[in-house]
Amino acid sequence: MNKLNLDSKLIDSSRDAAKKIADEVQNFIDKHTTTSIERTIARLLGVDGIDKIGKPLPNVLVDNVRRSGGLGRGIAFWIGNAIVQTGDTPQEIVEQISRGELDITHIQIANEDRIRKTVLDMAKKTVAKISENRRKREEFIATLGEGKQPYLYVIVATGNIYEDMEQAKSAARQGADIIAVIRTTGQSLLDYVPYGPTTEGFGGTYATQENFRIMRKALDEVGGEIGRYIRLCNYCSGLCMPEIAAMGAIERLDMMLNDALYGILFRDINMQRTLIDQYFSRVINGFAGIIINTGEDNYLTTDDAVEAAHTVLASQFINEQFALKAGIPEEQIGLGHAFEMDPSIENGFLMELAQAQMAREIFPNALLKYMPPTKYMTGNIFKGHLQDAMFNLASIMTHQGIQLLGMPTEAIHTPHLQDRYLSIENAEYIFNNARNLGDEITFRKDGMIQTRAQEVLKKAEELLNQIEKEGIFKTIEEGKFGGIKRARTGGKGLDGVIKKDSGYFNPFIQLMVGGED
Amino acid sequence: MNKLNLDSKLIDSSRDAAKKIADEVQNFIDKHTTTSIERTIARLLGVDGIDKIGKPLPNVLVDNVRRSGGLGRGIAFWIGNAIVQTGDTPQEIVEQISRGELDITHIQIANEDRIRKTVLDMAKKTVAKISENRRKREEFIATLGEGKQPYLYVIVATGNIYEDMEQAKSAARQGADIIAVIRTTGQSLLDYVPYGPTTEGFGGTYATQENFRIMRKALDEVGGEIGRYIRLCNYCSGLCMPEIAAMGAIERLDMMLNDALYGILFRDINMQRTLIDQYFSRVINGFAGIIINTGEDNYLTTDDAVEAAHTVLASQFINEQFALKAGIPEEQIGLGHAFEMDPSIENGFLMELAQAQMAREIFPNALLKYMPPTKYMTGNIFKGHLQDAMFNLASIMTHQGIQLLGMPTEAIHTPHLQDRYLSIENAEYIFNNARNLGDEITFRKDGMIQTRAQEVLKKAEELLNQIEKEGIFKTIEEGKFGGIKRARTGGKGLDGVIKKDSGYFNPFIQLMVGGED
Amino acid sequence: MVDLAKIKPYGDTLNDGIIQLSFTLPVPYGDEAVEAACQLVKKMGLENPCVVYSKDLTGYSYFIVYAKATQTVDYMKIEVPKVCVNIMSKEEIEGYINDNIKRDLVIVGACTGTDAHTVGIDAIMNMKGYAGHYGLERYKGIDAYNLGSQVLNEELVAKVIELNADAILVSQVVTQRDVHIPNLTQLVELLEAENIRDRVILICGGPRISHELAKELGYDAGFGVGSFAEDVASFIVTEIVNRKLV
Amino acid sequence: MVDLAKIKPYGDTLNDGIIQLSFTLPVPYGDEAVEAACQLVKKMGLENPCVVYSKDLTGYSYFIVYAKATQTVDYMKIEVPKVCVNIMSKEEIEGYINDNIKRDLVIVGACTGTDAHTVGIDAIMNMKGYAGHYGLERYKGIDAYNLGSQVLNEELVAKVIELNADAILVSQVVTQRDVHIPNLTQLVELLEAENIRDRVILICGGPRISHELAKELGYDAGFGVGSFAEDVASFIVTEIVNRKLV
Ligand code: B12
Ligand code: B12
Ligand SMILES: Cc1ncc(COP(=O)(O)O)c(C=O)c1O
Ligand SMILES: Cc1ncc(COP(=O)(O)O)c(C=O)c1O
Repeated sequence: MNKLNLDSKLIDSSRDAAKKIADEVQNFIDKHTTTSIERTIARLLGVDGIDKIGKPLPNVLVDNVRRSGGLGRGIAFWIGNAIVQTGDTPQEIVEQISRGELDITHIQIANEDRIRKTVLDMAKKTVAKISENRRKREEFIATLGEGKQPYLYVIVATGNIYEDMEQAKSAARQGADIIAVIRTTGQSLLDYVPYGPTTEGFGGTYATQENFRIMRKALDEVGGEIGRYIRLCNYCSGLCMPEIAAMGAIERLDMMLNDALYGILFRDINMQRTLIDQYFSRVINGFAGIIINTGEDNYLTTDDAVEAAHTVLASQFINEQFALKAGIPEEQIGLGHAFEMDPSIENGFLMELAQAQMAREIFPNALLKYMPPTKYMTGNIFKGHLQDAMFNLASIMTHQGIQLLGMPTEAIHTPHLQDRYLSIENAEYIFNNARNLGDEITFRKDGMIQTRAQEVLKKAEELLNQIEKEGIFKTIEEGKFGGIKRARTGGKGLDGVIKKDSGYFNPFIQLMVGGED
Repeated sequence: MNKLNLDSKLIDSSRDAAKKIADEVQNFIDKHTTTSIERTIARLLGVDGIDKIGKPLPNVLVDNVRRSGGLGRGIAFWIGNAIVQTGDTPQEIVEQISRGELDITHIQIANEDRIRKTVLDMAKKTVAKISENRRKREEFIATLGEGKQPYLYVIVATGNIYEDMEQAKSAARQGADIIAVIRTTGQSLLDYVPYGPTTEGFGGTYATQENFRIMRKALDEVGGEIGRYIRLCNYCSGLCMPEIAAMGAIERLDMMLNDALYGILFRDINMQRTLIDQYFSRVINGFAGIIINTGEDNYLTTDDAVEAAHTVLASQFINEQFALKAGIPEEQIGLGHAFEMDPSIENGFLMELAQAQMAREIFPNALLKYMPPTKYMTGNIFKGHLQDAMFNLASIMTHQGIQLLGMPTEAIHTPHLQDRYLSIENAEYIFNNARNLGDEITFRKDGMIQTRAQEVLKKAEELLNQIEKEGIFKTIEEGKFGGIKRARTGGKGLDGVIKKDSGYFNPFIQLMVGGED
Repeated sequence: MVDLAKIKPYGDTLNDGIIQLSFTLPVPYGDEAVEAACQLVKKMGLENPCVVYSKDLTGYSYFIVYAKATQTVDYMKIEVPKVCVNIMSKEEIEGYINDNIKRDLVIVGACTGTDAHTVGIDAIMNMKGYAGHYGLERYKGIDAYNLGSQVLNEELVAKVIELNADAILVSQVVTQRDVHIPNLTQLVELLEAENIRDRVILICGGPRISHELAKELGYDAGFGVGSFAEDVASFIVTEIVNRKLV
Repeated sequence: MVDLAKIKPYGDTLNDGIIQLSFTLPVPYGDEAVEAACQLVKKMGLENPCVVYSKDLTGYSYFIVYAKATQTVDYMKIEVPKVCVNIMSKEEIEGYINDNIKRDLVIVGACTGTDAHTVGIDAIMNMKGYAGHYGLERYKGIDAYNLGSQVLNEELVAKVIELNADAILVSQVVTQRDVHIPNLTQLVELLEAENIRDRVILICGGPRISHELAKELGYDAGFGVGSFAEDVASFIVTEIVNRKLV
């Protein structure tokens, strides 16, 4: 597909620069772990639940080790050692810690090989469970079937998991293919994952393992009823990135918003922390068959969609490399971009088309995640419905993969039942009525559309080569993405970054990507 | 422009057949006049007003002549004779008749040449007035400016001319270029034109000369205020077709729905009557610089837009020839078509695009009048707004001339103030945001769009050649247009058809088209 | 759980009462206009009116508002007058006529007054029918006469008498300023004047016609949006038998 | 003519009262649901409710309704609390500070609580401003500190004390379940506890903030959609002079 007459040399040069950028960061990542990565390993080894003041046990455990300065060896080591020495399960061990009966780092150190083997065996069971979930998903899709691409993706965000369930089932019956449960505002800043079913979020619902389970069950039911597998999506970002990946893998989520850059720029999370976290979270997502969605679309909410278009593309190149490094296959990479230009621009739609088509051609196998107009949505729900229609049209004309449906009430409230219905109707109408329009048209050589795409690619390539020189940290410090500047040592969560000791090990990396570690 | 790869031989053959069809009808037309044509001539010679029971004086006059069997000579003859013999003005003469003081056919017959000359001189003054209106319009457009094509055309239809005025001014301020005052339901069946300002219509407002004047004044005012000439449109169809043309020419209307076929099929007006009427009405419209709009779009409200697409095209060919015969230049021919396919058709939008683009290519100089979805509009105003958006998109992609704006409330009520605002906003957004999309894309060779257009053209050409053989009357009797059958001697108004006597004359034909007669 | 005795609109939380409104006020645009919109909405008994969008229409002001309904409706107590017959298929109806009426029925239909919207009545009567449902003309045991559009009530009654019709179908689509009401009423009066009202099944239909309205106007039944020939025919044949007009 | 003491919605005839509504009811779809929708609308005091569209949302029913408002509003009596200052241009404000305050003003702004929507506060404060209106950072005579997003009230107050700020700008965009109300209230309480409430001009803003609401919550002013830096700055400088905080 080459409708835009893009210069393949520029594409190659961009990809090459992105790879080098990712290599450099990986180098840094490999030397570090974080509190949340260690909590994740604890979870994957079977630690769950909360203590009597409501603190999650994975946190209790990791804090315990941390206080003793032992985290550089990795939690796997300490758990393994404790198992070997006590014969208890990880959960039993952590419960003892939580009751103040045990300091895990004070247990005598057993034979290192035995420790490793014990943990590895245990980890294999979890990994097998995750593989089984993956198989189950594939089976569902094979037997029940699934929606046509672009998948219709809607959000529920009542704050109450039970209301969310109602809204999700209704949406699925109306045609939604993917349900994302938006998280309550502020969850990404919590350095722990809340526990149990919840009913009190603002602008979204807490991501908890129990909430995942409740929603997964509801969607499996409704999917069975309507004969279509309904995918479940949540947010794997913020200070608990890898933990949420683990929870999602265990509860068979299908899709995760998962992008360190989003957290850095839009949640002011420390860049070192979240890039390290991201790697392990992506390893898990990749292995679990979970599609990741990147957050480039967000740049256009703070920066201008016309001016900053190339930053979106540059970031997509980088995110692609980060994902490949974590072993995520291209088909599972949902690169984000958005229809966010000012609707009053003359021929703005042509530029949106250029951008969407360009993403399609440059990442032919990625499952592009296309975000709707949000910034220029107003309280005029009628006009908003049209903006969403043009967005839907751009999508079907350029073969996007995941269509996050715009809501006419975007500027007013998180979606109500009827908003979602109207949006699904909107997408279904446009997709069906203009199904093959993209296949039927070509763009004028050197016309406005081609020229725009070529320019954006050129600028992205320049930016990537510059980043390659300066490094990603410096680039973010300069405010190149989303027009937002963040300091290397600023933001939340830096204190959770730990240098690995020489004996560090994480059994899951090995099992899931077969990498060293 | 040949994006559709249409076969020019088929176009030529179609146009040729249409010409022959029109020639044959013209032959018939030339031998006849009608009561309404004669009333029109009376109006153009200065007869106006009503009698004490509210009957319009042109009717009083024509009925008088008719009763005496003198109409075959033409009203011009009788008026001319009366003037020569009495020295009174036509108005004075008719007032005498209305008071029962005079039977115009009983006045002694003067010298025929003198009669003709007297009438011709008088007619020249009216014609000069009409020319002056035309000049005024051109001047307004030159000084004030006008909207970009596609012109935004909206209707007002409150039933009350004063409410209409408010709504029209508001619409113009919001961006409308053309205001059409819809007529009250049933007016087209009246065999006279109501008089004075009116406030009591149903689904529309009476077309009266006073109402024309009120609205013209309002639009001139608001046009001056906003710096854009606002065109006024009305309906020149039904039993008073040519009279309304005359009224429009005098009050500087800019546009008229004007199509005999509409009246035949949708108002059950006798075909002979209205085809004869149409000729003279078009002569007047053409001369007055009034754009005519034909009514092919209506076929798709009773017939299927996919199946019957070729009947629309065939009818456009015929209407073009009828218009050219009456001296209307191509730029003043607003050929009608419509976006009326079932919105649930997969790739329906591609077929709509094909149809619209085909009309554009086959009639490159015509001012295509594009009608919105109506039949498949529902009470779902949100969905309806989207259907209208796709219609607007098809228009801007294919360079239509006149955009009759669809209303989200189409299936509910005649437009309210806010409906019109939302529709204008809809069109302005789409037109601006996708302004040059049509120039930037081409259609795949032998793809769905090209193939569809080629098929429709082929079927239209076959139909036209068949009509050429059978004649238009028989074709209508067979229900080829709109799926509606009408008998040659059925419907309303046949009794108003009169064979011309050898001495018949109509000074205006001569003055306006320079034809013989 | 939903309390069906007290239902309220639902946005994203049960009983939140959320409603969307839009309207135009004939006042100049500005803060006062917005406040007027809020006051109006409050007078409707809605709480927390929130003008989410407003637009100057020069001399008029347009608003989109969200607010919370405070009223509730007792869903358990609702009874809707419905055309109460068992809807049969075309074949069943033909069988029913054959078995219970044993003669051909004559049905006359028209779009009356100045109304020229024939698509609706055609949908019910024409051979080809509508949305895959054949029209009455194709029914065995039914002689259907579709008089078309703009038929005066007088003409219609004359035809009914001439054909000795069993049922009359009237379509009314244009309802602006309630133009259909006097027209529908006049037909009843004419039929009564001719003393044949009791002898015929009198039915009207159209997008703004409800069974309730039809009954009020003295019709036997009314059919709205989405009616098909079998709905109407089922009613007619059952009614003929019930009213012993066989 | 419009009677301004009794205004009503306008469709296409003065005082026709036409209003459009849409909402969902938590009842299964059907004639009874439609009737429930009509009853609800009637309970709002609207006449002739006409359900022009309805849709089965499985267990829920969605409606689009037109109806006629019977209520009227007295437009003549409406008074809207407004931020009452003469809006000056950037240059005028700079001149005003120079002439009447004669020192640099310190303004601290933040998006507080868990709110991360900085675009609004940035629009007011950042150099580049918004829609062609420069932000406060570019004003001579103003030292503007934008603390960014997710700032806790405690942090904000500490900064205000540290900088001895003249004015505080708080942005609140997320308002679901009224999450902004306790957050805004808490800030007032903290300032009072620190005994500095009277010393500062306290302002909040956001798309759902009105001046009225702000006053209720104990703020000096509130700014909604479409505010610009000069609106806010004009208020601050005038208020500083009026309240003799010079
Ligand atoms: C097609 C159409 C036309 C065509 C009609 C062609 C024809 N031969 O029918 C044309 C273009 C000629 C036309 C003209 C006008 N129209 Co018109 N038209 C429409 C349109 C787009 C669709 C109507 C339709 O065909 N619906 C499809 C049929 C199948 O649905 P239906 O009629 O509801 O019928 C179903 C049921 O109601 C029921 N039913 C109907 N009748 C009966 C009878 C019986 C006995 C039974 C049992 C059941 C039954 O069964 C049917 C099948 O389920 C509507 C807008 C819309 N989208 O609804 C406007 C609309 C009806 N028209 C309107 C108007 C005002 C006019 C005009 C008066 C405008 C003018 N001033 O020029 C003219 C004049 C016509 C006249 N005097 O009647 C208005 C009416 C407003 C109102 N509420 O009063 C509408 C709503 C458009 C608008 N928003 O302004 N129109
Ligand atoms: C951009 C955006 C984001 C960006 C924010 C990026 C950033 N750095 O600001 C991102 C993608 C990060 C984001 C995330 C979320 N968002 Co958000 N977001 C929006 C969006 C699309 C636009 C907001 C915007 O930038 N408007 C433009 C600015 C210029 O307008 P403004 O804020 O109104 O500011 C003007 C005035 O209000 C005033 N003003 C504002 N503040 C102040 C302060 C003072 C002192 C003064 C004087 C004036 C003033 O002046 C400004 C200029 O005129 C809106 C939807 C919409 N179209 O409105 C949703 C929206 C605000 N977001 C929403 C939600 C729920 C969220 C999330 C909580 C979702 C989730 N659970 O993940 C998250 C988390 C964020 C958080 N914790 O706060 C909801 C809020 C619903 C509600 N009413 O509560 C909205 C309405 C979308 C929706 N329908 O769900 N969001
Ligand atoms: C990549 C990514 N992660 C996370 C989120 C959600 O934000 P949070 O859960 O941090 O509030 C978003 C929101 O759009 C996102 O794009
Ligand atoms: C060509 C034409 N003439 C006239 C009309 C109006 O109809 P009438 O005034 O006869 O009701 C229409 C309506 O669409 C039309 O298309």
